[in-house]
Amino acid sequence: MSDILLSLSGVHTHIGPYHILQGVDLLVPEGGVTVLLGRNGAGKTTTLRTIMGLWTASRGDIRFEDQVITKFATPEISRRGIAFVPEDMGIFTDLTVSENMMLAASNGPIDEKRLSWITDLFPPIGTFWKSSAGTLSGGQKQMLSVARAIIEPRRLILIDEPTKGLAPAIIKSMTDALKELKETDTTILLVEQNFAMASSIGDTVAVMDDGRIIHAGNMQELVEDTALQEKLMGLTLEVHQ
Amino acid sequence: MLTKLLSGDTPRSRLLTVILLVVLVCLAFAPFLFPGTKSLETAARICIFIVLVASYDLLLGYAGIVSFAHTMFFGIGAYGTALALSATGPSYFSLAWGTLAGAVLAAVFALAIGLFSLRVKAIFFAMVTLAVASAFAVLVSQMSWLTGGEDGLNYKIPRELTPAFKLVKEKVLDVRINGKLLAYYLVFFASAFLFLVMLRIVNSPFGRTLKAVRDNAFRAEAIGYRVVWYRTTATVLSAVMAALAGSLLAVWLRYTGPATTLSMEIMIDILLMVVIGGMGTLYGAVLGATLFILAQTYLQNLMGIASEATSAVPFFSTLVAPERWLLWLGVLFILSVYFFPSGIVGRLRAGRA
Amino acid sequence: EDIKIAHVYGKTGPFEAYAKQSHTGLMMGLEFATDGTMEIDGRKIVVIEKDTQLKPDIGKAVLAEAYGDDEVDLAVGPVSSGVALAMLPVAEEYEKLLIVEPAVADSITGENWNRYVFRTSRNSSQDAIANAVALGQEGVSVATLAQDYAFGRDGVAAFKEALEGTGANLVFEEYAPTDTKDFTANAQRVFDALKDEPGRKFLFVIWAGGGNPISKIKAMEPERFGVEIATGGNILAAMKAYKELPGMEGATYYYYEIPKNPVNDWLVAEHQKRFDTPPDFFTAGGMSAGIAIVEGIRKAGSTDTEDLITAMEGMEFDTPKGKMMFRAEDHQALQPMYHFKIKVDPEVEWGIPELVRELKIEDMDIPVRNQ
Amino acid sequence: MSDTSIKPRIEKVPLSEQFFQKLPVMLVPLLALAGLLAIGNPASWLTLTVAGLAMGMMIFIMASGLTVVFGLMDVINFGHGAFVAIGAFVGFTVLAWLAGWTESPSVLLNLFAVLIAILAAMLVTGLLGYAFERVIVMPVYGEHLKQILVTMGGLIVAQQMIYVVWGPDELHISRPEAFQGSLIFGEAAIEKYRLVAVGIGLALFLAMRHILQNTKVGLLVRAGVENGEMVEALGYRIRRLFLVVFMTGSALAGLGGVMWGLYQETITAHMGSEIMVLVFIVVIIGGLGSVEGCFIGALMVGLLANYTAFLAPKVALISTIALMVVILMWRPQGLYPVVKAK
Amino acid sequence: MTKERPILETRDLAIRFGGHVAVDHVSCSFDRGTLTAIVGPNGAGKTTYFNLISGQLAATSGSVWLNGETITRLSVPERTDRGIGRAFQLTNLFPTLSVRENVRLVAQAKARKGFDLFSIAESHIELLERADHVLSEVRLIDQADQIVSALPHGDQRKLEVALLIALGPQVLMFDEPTAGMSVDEVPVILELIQKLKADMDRTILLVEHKMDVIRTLADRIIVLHNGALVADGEPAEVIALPIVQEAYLGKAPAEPGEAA
Ligand SMILES: Nc1ncnc2c1ncn2[C@@H]1O[C@H](COP(=O)(O)OP(=O)(O)OP(=O)(O)O)[C@@H](O)[C@H]1O
Ligand SMILES: Nc1ncnc2c1ncn2[C@@H]1O[C@H](COP(=O)(O)OP(=O)(O)OP(=O)(O)O)[C@@H](O)[C@H]1O
Ligand SMILES: [Mg+2]
Ligand SMILES: [Mg+2]
Repeated sequence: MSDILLSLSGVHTHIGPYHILQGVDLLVPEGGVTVLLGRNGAGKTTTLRTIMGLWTASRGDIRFEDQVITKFATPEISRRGIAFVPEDMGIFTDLTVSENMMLAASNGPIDEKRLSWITDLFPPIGTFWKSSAGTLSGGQKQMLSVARAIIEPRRLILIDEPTKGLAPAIIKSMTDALKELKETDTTILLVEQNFAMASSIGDTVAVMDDGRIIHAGNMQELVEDTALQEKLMGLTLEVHQ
Repeated sequence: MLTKLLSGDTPRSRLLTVILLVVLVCLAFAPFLFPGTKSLETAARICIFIVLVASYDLLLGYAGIVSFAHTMFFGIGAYGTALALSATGPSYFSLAWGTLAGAVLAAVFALAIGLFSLRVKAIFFAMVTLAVASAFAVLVSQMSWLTGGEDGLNYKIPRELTPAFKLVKEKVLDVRINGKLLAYYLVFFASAFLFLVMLRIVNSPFGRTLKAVRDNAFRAEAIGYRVVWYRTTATVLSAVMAALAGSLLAVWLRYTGPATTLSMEIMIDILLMVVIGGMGTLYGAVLGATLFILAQTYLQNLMGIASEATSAVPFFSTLVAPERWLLWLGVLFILSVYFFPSGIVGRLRAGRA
Repeated sequence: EDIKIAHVYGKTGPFEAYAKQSHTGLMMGLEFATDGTMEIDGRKIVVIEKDTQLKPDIGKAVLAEAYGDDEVDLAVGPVSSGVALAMLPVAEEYEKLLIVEPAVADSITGENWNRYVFRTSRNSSQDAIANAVALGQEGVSVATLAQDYAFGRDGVAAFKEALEGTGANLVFEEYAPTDTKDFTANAQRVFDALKDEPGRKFLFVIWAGGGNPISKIKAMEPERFGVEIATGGNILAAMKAYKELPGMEGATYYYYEIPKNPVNDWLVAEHQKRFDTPPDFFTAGGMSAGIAIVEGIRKAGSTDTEDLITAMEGMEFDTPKGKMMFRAEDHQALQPMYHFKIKVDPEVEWGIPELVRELKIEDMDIPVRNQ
Repeated sequence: MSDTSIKPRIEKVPLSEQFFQKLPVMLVPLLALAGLLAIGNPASWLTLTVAGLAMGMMIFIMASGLTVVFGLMDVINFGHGAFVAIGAFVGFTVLAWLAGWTESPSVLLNLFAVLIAILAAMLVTGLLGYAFERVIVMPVYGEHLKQILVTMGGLIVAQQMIYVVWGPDELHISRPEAFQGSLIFGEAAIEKYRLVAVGIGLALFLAMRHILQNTKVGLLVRAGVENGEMVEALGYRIRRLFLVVFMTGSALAGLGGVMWGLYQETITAHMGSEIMVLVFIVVIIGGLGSVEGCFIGALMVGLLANYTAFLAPKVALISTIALMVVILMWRPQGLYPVVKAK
Repeated sequence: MTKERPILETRDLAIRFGGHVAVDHVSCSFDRGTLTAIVGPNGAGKTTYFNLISGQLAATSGSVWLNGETITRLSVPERTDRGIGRAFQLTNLFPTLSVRENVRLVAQAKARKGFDLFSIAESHIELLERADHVLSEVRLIDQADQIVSALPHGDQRKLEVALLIALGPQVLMFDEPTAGMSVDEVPVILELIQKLKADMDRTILLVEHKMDVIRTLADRIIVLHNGALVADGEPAEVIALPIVQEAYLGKAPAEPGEAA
């Protein structure tokens, strides 16, 4: 098994008076795609936000590349090479598409080659390069949000439901893109409801419920074991959606 | 019965209930509990400002509209009553028609401003009202033949409401039972009534809709609410209430001028009272107005004491000299937003949970 | 029993500087008139201070408090005319004296007057008339610039009326909004009106509060058209701006070097000694009020309001400005004013108003307006 | 992929629509032209126009800080007026020390003195801006109402501190020798000081435009206002950036204060708050966050005020407000909205 | 079945943003009691088409007809009054209010009680009951007292649907109702839509990217591409069209029907 890039051990997160994460233990191996599953309200988004430092863990450790980043400020965490695609896409609607991309390239000007790779994957990024990002369609915003995260090489990308609102063709490009990134040594932690997509690229999987990880293991095992699916998620998942 | 009177909007915190009751009792028996001119003045001011602040909260806390023109409506009410009393003599009839005219004029103005400019974005509306209000203040000072200009208007009110009218010869409980007392109770009961009316409005389906419009006007339209009309109605209602508060002030002070009704300073005071008390709950208006006016009235006295006590410390004593009371008022502005981010009522209610 | 006097004035707010002077003056006046004993006929004088915060409603409330709760014998103040007007009915209601100082609105001793009101400060007509008398000569053309509100318009009206007898000719009245920042347009209009007039040409400016039109108009070089700027006197801080205007003429209410009398000598000397600055406008005013109070109570022999009114109507008293007299009809103190011309001395921070001529009470015909 | 590829159809935009989009740039010249037609006399027109433009520049200098803070950072800073006043007081104090230089007829020495005064004022107001942001503004980002209140509190405190430090009297200083009086062309008079203001205003305008167009600062601030978390997640320290921008805004207010103070010659603790409504109007007319819009708005306000004061003094009172209303009716977001208003 | 007049119709409907034609002269009509799926690539103009029908955007040209009357010039709330309702693609709720209050407000709008100034809102029991009924239908009743902004994303999506169901208009427009919903919740929503469809009075327009959902629910599919209507017909035959296979599903045209 490869090295562990990111690990959470016993992470608790409180939001105001609510105790949301109740001891999350999660290992994300380097260079692979880890999929985080779970029903609505299980705490998936909260987990990603806690890693990113947007919520602060009240207990437990988050370790990234041998460094404990639990108490780091968000920009610090980001600068260690972690990118984030939030659930609500986090588009700057007042800015144009190009400005959104420019800000995402925080280490200098945009790498042209990478950009053309992205515009091939997501043609609207190129088409609407000078338009205000607020006027994009739902799916186009989703593409922009992912595009921002991959405009520069990163160590780890946290992605929260990237396929919602995307047309099947684009889901395909996105899957391809994530696969390509995997090749280039980028680790991905993916939250996804589209099990077909998740199972096609996931290496490992973790299932959450009520703020805890209730299952962790190999993706292939879960795909094959419908009984386990039934147990974890209350119904079997059709692999071909 | 009581909850019905309060429109089902109970204070929802034991401490808050107690505080509100104390305020109520103090205001209801102010002339007897705190004899003296100054305390009666303060109590009347508190009553009037409770109405004024509550009417502003109707707009701000419920409809989410930031307006700087609230003092303009307050002023229209006050000038309406004042002009009627000076033009047609100190009769109840003048009082009535002046008040009515003020309220109607305020409503018309609010309607015009609302229909005209509530379509623009919130912050622009705020600035438009700021500009309109300052233009109105200038207009009032220019039309001195009517309004007395900067100097304002002095007038007489019906004799039964003045100190000259004595109900009982002797003092009762060391208090003169005279027209001034009657005037106070007029102010008190009118304020209480207006407050209850507003409490009903904010707890009505209309009030709930306002909250929805504030939260997400776009969605409110999509489920069938005509947002501009709701906002405009809220503006009109709040303007009318402010105008009525203005009329009460005009009767109580027997003087109306720009500095007592139209100034930007009062506008800011109102804002602060709303925020200290807690936005989006009319009980906040009660607490905000009471506390702020008490502070405004007695801060200087306190500082006088402080500066005597510290007269040995040279720089500090100049800071607490009574002339510097505004400095501390400014500090109070900042601190109150710090310590009561959701207002006192928000604080008290959260403490309960 | 002590004699209680309330000083009700706007201690805080934009007129803080005036307020300080006024209070110092009042205390020095009481001290001077009682020869430092602060007693009249064996009764001690106690002064209570109340802050109106420059707000009419608060002014009313604190005055009522002073009369009603503190039971003062009489009250002095306030700074702002608006506040003063709101306070007048309170005096009537409590049937106690209010000595207005230094508020200037005509209507205080005009239409809004009541018999409990006396005023030691000058009213705005006195200012305007004094200036008219100072500037008005045969063959002179005058234009005015004033704020476009009651104070400005009344001032110009009084000025115009007084100018009528002097042979001078008022050719143009310009009014600008109170918050005007740029006077280019107003100056241009005035120049256009004056430039073809023969003889001496004045632009007379009546401007209260901020804005400072004079230096801005001066920057446009009115000399080009032979136009001279004229305006009334002001407090010392404001007269720093007069340093740019050597030779400017006008009439003033007070300047510490002008009046020659023992009261003023004492005031200037004591003020220099205590505060290291010369006394100013409102110091002199406050002192006049203090002296008036002491003289009035002495003359009446009591602090009973009716006695005081009887005593003070027509009373003459010596002030830093020389003799003043409460006119019986409207209780306005008639007083001399001073026609000045600005001299610049590099050693002095402000433009010095040098006396051209003292305008005696008899020189000015101040109308009675309370009926 | 040929006919199935995703390529939206682009139509030509009608000319009239294009024209209306470009119109704002033309407004100032159009207004000046209208002024000439209405006034008739070219000398009067020249005097008024130059004066109006210079007044516009001074308003722009004061508004520039506000358009950055209010427009980009979405902070309604009523305390801006206090910074203007403090800037003026500091500047005057420095100029009083440098009286030798200001009273000399040398243009260079005069300019130098003014420059030092400006730098001192900007330094002090910038530092005060630091304190203001940390203590007063930081807890209330995103909450307009509270911003209004705390900054109003800050304004009162700052004004009172001016009283404590400089005393209650107004302060007077004469303009440096070389900037007094006017240049005379026939019957037209152009005040020298106004030319200085035009120079400084133009320089500031160009500098700000350059910075906002060629660096990420403007973008980051706007993005940070909309979604601070996301900007941080992209690796930027948004708080620090906000602080720097706020300090810059305050320092610009200080600059505006010196310029305005030297124009007024007499300054009071209230001078800043008196002009705030006007400054807010200019920022609104310009469109939130737009330096160009603010610039055009300020010039229009300056010109229009002078023209109406000359032609119809009664109207001058409401000319600015009327202008704002008309502009907002035409463009509800102001001339050049950079930021969508909340 | 006799051919009724269509309940909703767009004639030559178009909108242009600057030069970009986002909806390109779409003429289409929808019959009572049918469910039409609208598919198309991202940015095809589906949401914009909805916006034009419900009035959030004003058309550059063309017209919208409801029950034989044109509603092109009406405002959003006026169209809502006439029976057009929609849910949004990006969640769009009243974030600081409780879940129940969100639904109650819709019920109140439907009952036209918004301008009732002097009664107590809580005393209108029927509105509260209606709200609770809808909430149990979408399985949100346990969260009824929560503040919406603290709701997990999937539950917000459910609430979005609940609001439209509570409004119960003649024409219902769903914009990707199940996006972001977890797998166990999707069937609940689909069942609800099915139920609405069974009620023969309603007309449903559904934007959805999940082909299996479309296949189970839709009577008809229309395809938008670059703003233009490029296909219209029975689900099976439309899905088989090359343009759909290629541009939308991203498949080589040679493998028809494989998407099962
Ligand atoms: N701001 C908040 N305040 C209070 N509670 C919150 C907040 N945000 C989330 N929660 C609660 O935290 C729990 C987990 O939410 P989270 O958003 O992490 O779920 P999720 O697994 O991402 O769900 P979904 O699949 O619907 O996106 C939920 O019960 C939710 O109500
Ligand atoms: N207000 C607007 N201004 C400019 N362009 C806009 C605006 N709204 C939409 N567009 C453009 O119109 C096109 C259609 O957008 P629309 O939202 O209708 O797409 P959609 O079919 O709903 O896509 P998706 O499946 O991604 O939601 C997009 O290219 C978008 O950029
Ligand atoms: Mg989530
Ligand atoms: Mg869409």
